[in-house]
Amino acid sequence: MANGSLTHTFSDGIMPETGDILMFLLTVAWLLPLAGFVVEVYWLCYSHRLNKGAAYVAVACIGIGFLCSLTALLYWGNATKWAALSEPEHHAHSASHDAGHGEAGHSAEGHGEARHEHDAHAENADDHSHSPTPAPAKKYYTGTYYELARFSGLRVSLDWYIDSLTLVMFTMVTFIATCIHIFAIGYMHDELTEEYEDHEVHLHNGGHFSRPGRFHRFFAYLSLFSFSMLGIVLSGNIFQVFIFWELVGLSSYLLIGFYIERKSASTAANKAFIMNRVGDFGFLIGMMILWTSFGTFQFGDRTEGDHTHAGLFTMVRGQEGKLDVSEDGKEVYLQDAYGHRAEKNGKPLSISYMLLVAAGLGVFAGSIGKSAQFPLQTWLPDAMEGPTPVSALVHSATMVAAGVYLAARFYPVFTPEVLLGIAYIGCITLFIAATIALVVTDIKRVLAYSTISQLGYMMLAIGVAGWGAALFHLVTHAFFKSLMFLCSGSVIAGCHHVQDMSRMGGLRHKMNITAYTMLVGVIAIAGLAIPGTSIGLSGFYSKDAIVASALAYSELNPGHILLFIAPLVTAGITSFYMFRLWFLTFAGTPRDKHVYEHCHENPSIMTTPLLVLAVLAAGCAWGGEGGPLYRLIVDSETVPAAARVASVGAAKVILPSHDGHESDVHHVHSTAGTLALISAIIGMSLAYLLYVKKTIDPNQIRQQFSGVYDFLVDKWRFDSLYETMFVAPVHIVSAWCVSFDKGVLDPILHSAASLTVLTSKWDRAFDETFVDGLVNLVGTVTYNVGNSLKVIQTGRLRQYVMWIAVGVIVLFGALFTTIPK
Amino acid sequence: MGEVGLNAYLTVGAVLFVCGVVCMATKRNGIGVLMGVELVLNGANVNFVAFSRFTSLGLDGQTIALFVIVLAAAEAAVALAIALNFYNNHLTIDVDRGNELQG
Amino acid sequence: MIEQLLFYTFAILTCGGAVAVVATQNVVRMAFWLVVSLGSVAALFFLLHADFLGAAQLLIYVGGTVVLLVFGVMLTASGPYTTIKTSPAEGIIGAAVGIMLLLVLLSSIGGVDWVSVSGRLPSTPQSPFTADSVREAHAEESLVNSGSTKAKTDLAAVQQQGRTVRQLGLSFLGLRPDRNLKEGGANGLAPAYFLPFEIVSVHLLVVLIGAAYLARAKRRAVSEDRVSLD
Amino acid sequence: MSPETLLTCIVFLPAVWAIPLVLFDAKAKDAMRYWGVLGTALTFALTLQLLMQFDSNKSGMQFKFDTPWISNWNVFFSLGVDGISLPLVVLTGFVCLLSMLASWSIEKNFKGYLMLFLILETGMMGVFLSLDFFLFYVFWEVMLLPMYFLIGIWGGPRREYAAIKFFLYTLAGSVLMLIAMLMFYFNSDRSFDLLELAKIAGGTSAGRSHVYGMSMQVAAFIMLFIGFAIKLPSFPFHTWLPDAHVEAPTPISMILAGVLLKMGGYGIIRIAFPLCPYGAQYAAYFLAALGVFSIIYGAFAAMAQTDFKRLVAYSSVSHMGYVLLGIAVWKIVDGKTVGREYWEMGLNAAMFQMIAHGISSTGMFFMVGVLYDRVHHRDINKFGGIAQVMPHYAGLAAVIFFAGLGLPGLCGFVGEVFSVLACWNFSPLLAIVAASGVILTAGYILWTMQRVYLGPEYKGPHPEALVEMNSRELAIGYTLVVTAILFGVLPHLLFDPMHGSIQALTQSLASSYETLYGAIQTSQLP
Repeated sequence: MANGSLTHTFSDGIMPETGDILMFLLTVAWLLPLAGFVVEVYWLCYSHRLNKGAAYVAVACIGIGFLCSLTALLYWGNATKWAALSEPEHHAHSASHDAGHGEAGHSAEGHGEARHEHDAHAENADDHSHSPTPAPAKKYYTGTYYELARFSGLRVSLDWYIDSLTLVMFTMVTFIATCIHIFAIGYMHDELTEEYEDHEVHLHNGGHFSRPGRFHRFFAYLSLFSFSMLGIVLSGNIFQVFIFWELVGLSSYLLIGFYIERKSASTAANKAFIMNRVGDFGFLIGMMILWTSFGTFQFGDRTEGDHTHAGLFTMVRGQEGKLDVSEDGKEVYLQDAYGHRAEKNGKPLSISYMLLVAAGLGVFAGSIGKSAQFPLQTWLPDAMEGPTPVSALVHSATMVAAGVYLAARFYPVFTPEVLLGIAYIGCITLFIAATIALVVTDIKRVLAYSTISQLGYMMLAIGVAGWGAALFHLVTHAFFKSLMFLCSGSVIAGCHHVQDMSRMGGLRHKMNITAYTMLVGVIAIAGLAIPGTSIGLSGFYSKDAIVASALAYSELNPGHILLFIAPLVTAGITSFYMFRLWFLTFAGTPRDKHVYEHCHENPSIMTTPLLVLAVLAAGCAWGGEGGPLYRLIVDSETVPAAARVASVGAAKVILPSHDGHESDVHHVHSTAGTLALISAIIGMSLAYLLYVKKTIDPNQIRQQFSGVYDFLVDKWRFDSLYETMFVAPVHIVSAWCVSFDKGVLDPILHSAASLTVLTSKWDRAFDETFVDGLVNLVGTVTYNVGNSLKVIQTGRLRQYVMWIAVGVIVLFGALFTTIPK
Repeated sequence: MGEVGLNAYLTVGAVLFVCGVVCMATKRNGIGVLMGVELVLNGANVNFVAFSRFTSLGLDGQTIALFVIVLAAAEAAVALAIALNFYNNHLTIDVDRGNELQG
Repeated sequence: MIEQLLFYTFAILTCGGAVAVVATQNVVRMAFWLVVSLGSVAALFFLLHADFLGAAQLLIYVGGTVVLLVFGVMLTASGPYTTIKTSPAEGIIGAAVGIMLLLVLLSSIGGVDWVSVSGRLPSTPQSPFTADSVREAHAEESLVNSGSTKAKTDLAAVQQQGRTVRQLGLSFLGLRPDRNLKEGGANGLAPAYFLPFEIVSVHLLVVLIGAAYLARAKRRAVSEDRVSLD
Repeated sequence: MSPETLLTCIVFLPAVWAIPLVLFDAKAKDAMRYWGVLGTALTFALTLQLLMQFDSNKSGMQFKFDTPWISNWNVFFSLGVDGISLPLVVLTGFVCLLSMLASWSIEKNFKGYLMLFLILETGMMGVFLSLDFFLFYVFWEVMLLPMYFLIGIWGGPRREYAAIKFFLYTLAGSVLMLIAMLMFYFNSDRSFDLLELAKIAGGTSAGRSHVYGMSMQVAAFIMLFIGFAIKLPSFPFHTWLPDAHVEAPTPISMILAGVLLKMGGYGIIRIAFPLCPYGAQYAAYFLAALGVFSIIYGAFAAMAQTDFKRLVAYSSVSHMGYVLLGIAVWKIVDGKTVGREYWEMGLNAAMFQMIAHGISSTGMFFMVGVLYDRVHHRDINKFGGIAQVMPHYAGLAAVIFFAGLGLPGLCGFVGEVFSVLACWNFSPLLAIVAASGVILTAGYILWTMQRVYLGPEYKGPHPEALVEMNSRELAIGYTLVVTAILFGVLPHLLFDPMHGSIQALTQSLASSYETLYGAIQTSQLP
């Protein structure tokens, strides 16, 4: 299956088949859900609708998948002797090394001294790090499943690409998916019926809509989603990413529109799919640029026979991870797998710098769509129409994070300009989403907006070169956000599908497990920690890292201070609205007696996943940036991300170096952490004052700032804006097109036709008058002549004789006159 | 007057012929018309015989003349029958009455 | 000399008779003049040494046809119709046309050089009859050997003697003693009149029967009409 | 069986098969149905046999054979198959079989219907297999007439109008084609042989070089292109398609969309480009722009439709735009072909798109037909909730429609994306516009699915008639779905046989254009 063209140049040798084994394990984990999907779709063909077996199949598939990925992770760890965890230093060194002379030629003058002192640090690092510093090495395995197509030189294939990031993502996704599958068994229990009455759908005859349950179908969709998501993670080339990108879009479409009879649900599904397509439009453009100027889609290098074809990353970054920019900064020379400039029949291959920027932005547009960044963020809140487990798995933990994953995976191709763009997009998104989350009362939508905002954090982190921080936050966020969504799901299930927080309150007495696991999640996302000590839940560490890189970035580029202010403020807002959510839901006194009385704690099949996830949400980031998780992630960090890089393009920015005790980030780390913590605590205490102590009445504020409030409630009026800006025009234009067909093209044809008819009419007239007339004329003339000659026919014998005689005479006379004698 | 030659006979024939024609053309009496026919035939006969006498036509001339005579007799018989019928139908033999063929 | 005299006489009689036929109005007289004219034509035939033809002319015409005509006259001549006047205008026109026609004919007669024309005609072969053979020809001999064996005499001589009866008879029987079969006509066969003779005789028979039929049938029908009319 | 007989059988078996129908009793519908199915199935089997015998590694014509037909006009009965025509031949057999299976609902004068159907199949096979221009033209017309009657007799209420419209359009096109054909005939030494003509056009023929002048090439190309663009159909010539589709009975719509439209693309690839490289290059940008415009235009027009079939028809217009785009992305910089492999990719994509569209649009029309057979209306706004009453059908239909939407893993995706990817090398602007098509396509297809399949209840007439598909319809549906998935997941199954021929085509065209260009520079060319 896999022509395992492995590329690994580890200094400490590994058995070459490592890659094959990893590939095998992950492939199994990847394809099992697909098999599950097929089984579950046709569940009714061989089992009963009320049978839970479909769910068990799904859980089994994804669970085995989790085990496979975990095994793969451990195997990889053994194979690399956990090098990733043990010695963090050589990254720093190589990084600073590169920063030192690698980018020297290109760095802006203004920061010369900064660089020098940095170099000095690099020397010290060299002294007290005893391990020899090997050349920066590729730490990935890649290979090809099979070729989709091959056009003379070009080649499109399905590949696999495995490094620590892949493994971490696999483990995380499969684990969370398993939890959520199990939770869903309980949550979707009421679908196990022949007559499911849907109270949200009103038929025209007034009654409620009722249908047979769709238990098996839900799990089929979940399995399909898991398959597609894992496909993204495993993809070895950007085209393949696009393929599964669309497939997760499809499964998300199916899951959002799971209640197909609800207009709102199907509309939301369409919205999600189409907005993703808008992003994919940019993605496609980016792919075109790459495809046309690089001629390959592959991430990693591919060895075929004795020749190694450079992958995208190598072509752009080369071996040392430097852009090979021409003097005028207009062209970027592509590099081959051997550290030279790639050449094609004599002349060096190159791509214009602006085109490279465009490609980066294009690919990032895909991420924007998928992880609901500004300006395509509006679909995610609507996506909450789907069942809550879906929101937990697809629209918080995994799929929306895929955008971040792609941005991170594609980091080597991004130029500083692109990164700047990413940073600002993330910055705007996180602020907008957080502000909207302040006023929403639907429990799931609060979480949705917080998701958008957190994704904004991650994007921002990538934009400010906080590569590791971004992925770090991605994983932690996946845990605590899925946890919170499941909690909210549990609440909704317990309260019989009431989602409005204003009708809840005091629920912690009724459902304490949910309440306290939720609290864990809230604290985690708020990034709270015990002041003084840097001991906190997962969110603390990851957000800490992000804010730190943001601060470092804004220090190096004072012009972009906003990139630090926004996340800092938003950290406070985040903790405010999260605690608001918790207080409104679980604390205080019940606002709606009816809801309160009927609500109940859920069975263990739903609470167990909560507990498990709670533990992980609390502890997955243990050790912060020294901890195993961060190490694992950063191990596959591409070299330049760790180094300080100066842009050579239009935007003069410097990317901070990090990771290591002397990096830019490290200097500002403690400061950033403190600031973030303070703002978080402020937010929390505000929420406490407003919603528990009631010292200030939120309603008063609401009335005072009614304009702002409405604006926020309207989600910054994005929907209406897009409605007027895009949807309506499209319908108008399409109406134009049709009327053009009906009003212009068809009439042309018709007039041509009628013209022909007219001509033929003329032709007929011509025939009937002229031609026929001629014939008739001949006839009549002959008749008249005969008629006039018949008087000669006297019938009188003697006259005839006379004529004969005369005739003879005339004849002869004529003869004699003519014939010469 | 010199040797009687071919032309003399031919002239006689011609005269006979012309008289016959004129007779046919002028006589209203059917019988008279028949006589004109006879005259014409005789004119022809004269010519035939004259040619058989003066040229190398030889016997053929006379033979044909003989046939002409015989046929003329036959013709006369039939013509008379016709004339009789004509008379029976019109109670006259004025050929000008027989103008049914007028167009 | 006499021959010329005779010729002119009969020629004048012929033409005069003919003109008289044209001129007279009374049918009976016309018949008389016709007899005159035809008779003198017969005389001209004799002058032309066509004795048998002349005889036939007298028999058939003067004896037969004219009698037939007279019969016709008698059958149809009831009162007013014996003389049907032609209008003088017609007479004049007829005369004019006749004269012109005559002129045309005469001019063409005069215009043709008959010698050269007769020279152009197939040259006259030796007549198969010798004098003696002619003499013997009177005796009743088999036509066959006479036709086949003895030849040699001049056609002119034969015509001088004017005895063409036998030859005509032979030619009607399909033999041409005056022509040499060996060097004969176009395709080695001399034209003979056996078949035409038969045809003509049959034709004559048919005509006579037809004529009789026509005359009889109608007559009775018409007479009945008459009776009914009276 | 020897290749010659094989090809001849593929072409003429259906027509011959139609003859015994005369003996059938007009009442014996089932007998005739099975007879027809048997015939089409046999033909399909023959095409598969051809596929077996075909050697994917060879690039040139295979099984080619000539038999003098009209000797004194130098017309040959010459058939042959290469990587470009092979997939289309197989597709024709496939689609014909399916639509014959879908013909169960035909009631009126079934015998005549079957005969015309089979003759039509012969015509289509002939078009794809003939290597002689004259023969090609003859088959083209042979295919045209039965279609006219099939629409005009068995069609819907406005069938006469639709049939006439179809006929006029196509006839106009074929007249232009005829003119062009004669131009080539008299400018070559009285030859109809397509391969020979192509050689002459490329100046690579023995002895003669550049006998076609530039102006003639351009003129001929334009005429040929219009002729084929009408069939394709491309933007200004597309208005016959919606009417024809709407009025035609379901199986005929399937054939119309599945095979007939492909003749346009096939003609452009097989005739218009090789015979006038200069003209093709001259008009390349215009073609690509037209294709892109058709993509966008068709999508927009489809979005505004309320008639289900009309919508699918316009989606066909949009999808065939990708074909035109993929064919036309031939980039020339002063005489040299730049990025030939991208053009090759585009051509491959165009071919793939033709096959994929042959599957997906056939499926779409079939799915529409299934609904129409039940409730006898096609007003999108009067549907809804179909997925509730016919879940199995809805599932299959969803797959087919997603294939049309260009979802990865289904056949529609590869053709569209590859042709768009290949386009950037030719013109970034066009590429961007074309790429925006993915949004619109998603828009109208999802919107349609929402209105038709989703929702709580069916709003139109005859709700009682909405019963799940029967086994025959299920067979058709599953065949289409499986094929769609197969080609979506393993596109190389389709690329492998095509690749060699298309590579050879692009190479020969590129080289011949270079020689032509040289001739132009040295002004040898009139």
